[in-house]
Amino acid sequence: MIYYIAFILIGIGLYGIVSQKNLFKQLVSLTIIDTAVNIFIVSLGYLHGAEAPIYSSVTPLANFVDPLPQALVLTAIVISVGTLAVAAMLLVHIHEEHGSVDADEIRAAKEVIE
Amino acid sequence: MIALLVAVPLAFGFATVAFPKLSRYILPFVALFNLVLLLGFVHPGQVTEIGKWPAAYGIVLVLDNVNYPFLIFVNLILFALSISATYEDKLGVLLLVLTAALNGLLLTGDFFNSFVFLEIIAAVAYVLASQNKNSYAAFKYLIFGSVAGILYLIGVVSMYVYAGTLNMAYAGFIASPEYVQVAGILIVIALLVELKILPLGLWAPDVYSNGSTVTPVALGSAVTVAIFYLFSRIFFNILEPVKPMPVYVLSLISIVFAQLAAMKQKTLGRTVAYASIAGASTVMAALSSGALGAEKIASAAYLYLFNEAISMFILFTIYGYLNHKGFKNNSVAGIAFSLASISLIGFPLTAGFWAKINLLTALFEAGDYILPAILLVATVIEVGYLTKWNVDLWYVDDDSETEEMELPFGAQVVVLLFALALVIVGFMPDLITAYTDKIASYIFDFKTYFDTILKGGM
Amino acid sequence: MSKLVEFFTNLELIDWIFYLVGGLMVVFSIFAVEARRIFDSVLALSAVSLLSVLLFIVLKAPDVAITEAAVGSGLASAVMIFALFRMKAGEKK
Amino acid sequence: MRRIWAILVSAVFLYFFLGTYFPTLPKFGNIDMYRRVSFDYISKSTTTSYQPVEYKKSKGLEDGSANVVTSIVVNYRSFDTLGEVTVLFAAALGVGILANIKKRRIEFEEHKVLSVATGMIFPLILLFGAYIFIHGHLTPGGGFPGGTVIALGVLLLMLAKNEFKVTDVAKHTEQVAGSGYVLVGLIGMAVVGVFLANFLPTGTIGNLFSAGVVPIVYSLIGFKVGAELSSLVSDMREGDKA
Repeated sequence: MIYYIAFILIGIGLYGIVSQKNLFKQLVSLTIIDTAVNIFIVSLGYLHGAEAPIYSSVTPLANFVDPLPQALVLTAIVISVGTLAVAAMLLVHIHEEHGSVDADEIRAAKEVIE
Repeated sequence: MIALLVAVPLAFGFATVAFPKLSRYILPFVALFNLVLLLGFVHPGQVTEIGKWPAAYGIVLVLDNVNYPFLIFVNLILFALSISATYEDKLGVLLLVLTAALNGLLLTGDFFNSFVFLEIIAAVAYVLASQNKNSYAAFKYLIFGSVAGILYLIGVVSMYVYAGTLNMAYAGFIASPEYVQVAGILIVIALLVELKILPLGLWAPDVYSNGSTVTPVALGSAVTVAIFYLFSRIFFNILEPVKPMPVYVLSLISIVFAQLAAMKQKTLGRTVAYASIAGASTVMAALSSGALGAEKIASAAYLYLFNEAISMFILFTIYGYLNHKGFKNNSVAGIAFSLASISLIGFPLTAGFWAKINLLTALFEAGDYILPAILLVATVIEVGYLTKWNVDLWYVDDDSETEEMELPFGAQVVVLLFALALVIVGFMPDLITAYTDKIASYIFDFKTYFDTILKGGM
Repeated sequence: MSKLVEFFTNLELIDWIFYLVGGLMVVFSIFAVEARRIFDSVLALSAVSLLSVLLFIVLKAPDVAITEAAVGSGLASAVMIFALFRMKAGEKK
Repeated sequence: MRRIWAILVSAVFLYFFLGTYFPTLPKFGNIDMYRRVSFDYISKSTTTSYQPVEYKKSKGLEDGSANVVTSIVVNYRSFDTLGEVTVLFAAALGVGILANIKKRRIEFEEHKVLSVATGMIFPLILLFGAYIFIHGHLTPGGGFPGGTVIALGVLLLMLAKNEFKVTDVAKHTEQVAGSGYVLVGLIGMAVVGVFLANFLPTGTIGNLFSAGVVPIVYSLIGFKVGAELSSLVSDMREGDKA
């Protein structure tokens, strides 16, 4: 069930990356894919009737969902935000160099120069 | 002990962030330290279980006969790069991080850990690619690279779902082969993007031709070699030796297109960039040809990779410094350039000759005639454009009296030494083939790898 | 028809949450991709990220939820909006 | 034309995923924990034989953090986290390198209410961030969200007070915390013999002072991430500051 949501979101993101001419939109689509993949990975560790993997006064004994995918997703989220920051700064640079963040306009500007 | 290969560059990288000027001087010493550590203090067959957790649970770093030569080669390239290239101060810190990440990628025996190191390399590569007002190309690379990274991540996590562990050796042992094929598709697509096989590597020409002396060398030589290692490790050693026919066909198409495109380019940078794509595609095609006698083919492919990496190092460095200036005032650079092109073509008495001859004979013995045919056609095209560029650059009319461009002393020494190395290997191919044969014999040997990990160690 | 009724009556609470939140996420992400103004699409992206926090909580992953809330939905949006501001600052001059 | 390509690409992708990839996955919510290494992460028995763990009772385990995710992130797979910190480090550095373009900084209009309120709230936000990463081994959270909360507090300060600038202190914090992490690993190498090994007693599960090096490492990560992201946001705003 939740797999379908994740796959549909990934599909939308891919569609956005290919179809949009605006580079900023491509970045937004990329971030959607990142989120979707994170949901997908966490759902791979879900177990019906299990608790969040933390020993506490409420759950003193282990009956936990799989904690490893969650640890992996933690890493993946931070990596994706690092990439996002670099991408955002690159976009500012592109805007500075070409005066636009639209793929077609950039190409046209380049052809004029050449 | 082998964890130091990652820890030391990383520690210096973190420590120099507030004083980026220092990093420029530290980088050669760190690379040298790695080389000394590799040659003198560690030996193949060592395993480090990080944090003292046993192999299936924690992360293990493995040093065996396969990655030992790769490590030496990559660190050598980084050492040469630290001497030959000129760059901004802050890039020095990034190059330290890149050193750590490449060593980590080569050493790691864990799927997710390899993803993390791939992402570090990618993050560094995006910044390197944006040098010299090249942000649009860098952004394209970022989109391609991130999607590839996501596919790799899904593949890696599916390996965990199939096998219950992320350790490469255990996962390859436990997971059922039909499932592994599916995860393999995802991983191979991701690696093909990084290896710039053409339809997926459309980002590469723009990035490589930015005219910096760091970007194309670091990405085209060091990173490509490391990722070829990862490909061989995953698909030959750990998973069942899969015979990916689509990859083979894709690589063949990529060779032809890249060579044709290289012929048509108007600037030297783009020509060399396409030539580099063609080289990577040739190695990929050879590795994935999947015919009988795979060991011999693999050995020849690694020799080809060695020749390719060294030649591209020379060509890109000279292009970065001289742009389209002729060699009249830079005879050292000219000689190195010509030697590198000759070796790339595969002229007798250079390393490239042995690479091509070994590859052709191995393929003929295995009964594969498609790749040899395409390789010969590609060589003819290659001869055409490389001769043209050599003639152009030696006999260029130096009318434009702009500023004098010269290679710095360090870069001259490095390119000359590398060019000499190509010739020496041309006379004595055994120097390199001894290593590549060893790699090829161990890369198809899952049992030895598994035993190394089972034995454990500090 | 009866099958449809059966399907909906057999749904548990967790399924309801998935359908509801998942549907909203799909709608918002389509909006993020197709919106005219970039600012809108950044806002929609932030909404997608926040809804994913809800899913993470339902999936019993509080660590991921808190990280996604702080990093994915807070900082990422801030970074994107700053980049937008920088571009606009360039256009005026 | 682009749209047709886009639909084609996503259709191929969805076809592959739903047709080929989907059948290889276990049914949602019905995974087999006993076949996964996580089982031993939870019972903290990767090197010892199985024994059930009980909150506030079990002592001297191989890993003492009550939050199992934290125990994986900072102890069992600490090397990944070192890499993760490095990605963020490279990204922040990259933004710093790319920020050298001539464009005026983003100016914000100061508002009395916001500025006074921020003055009151900012210390609380810092405290909250610190709480999140110090209690990372007991409650949800840890170094990354904690550091991000601190960075968001700095962002709020930026919005409220136009002259506010992130000084070099951030860079030095980043430097010290980053090398501190590697240093903790190297101390482990000196004491136990393996990089990033735990060299402190693990204590009783559930106590604040437990889990060996985990709280130390997570605090270092918290400081590093906080400093890094603050300087990242500041670099994005300031532009050319040489």
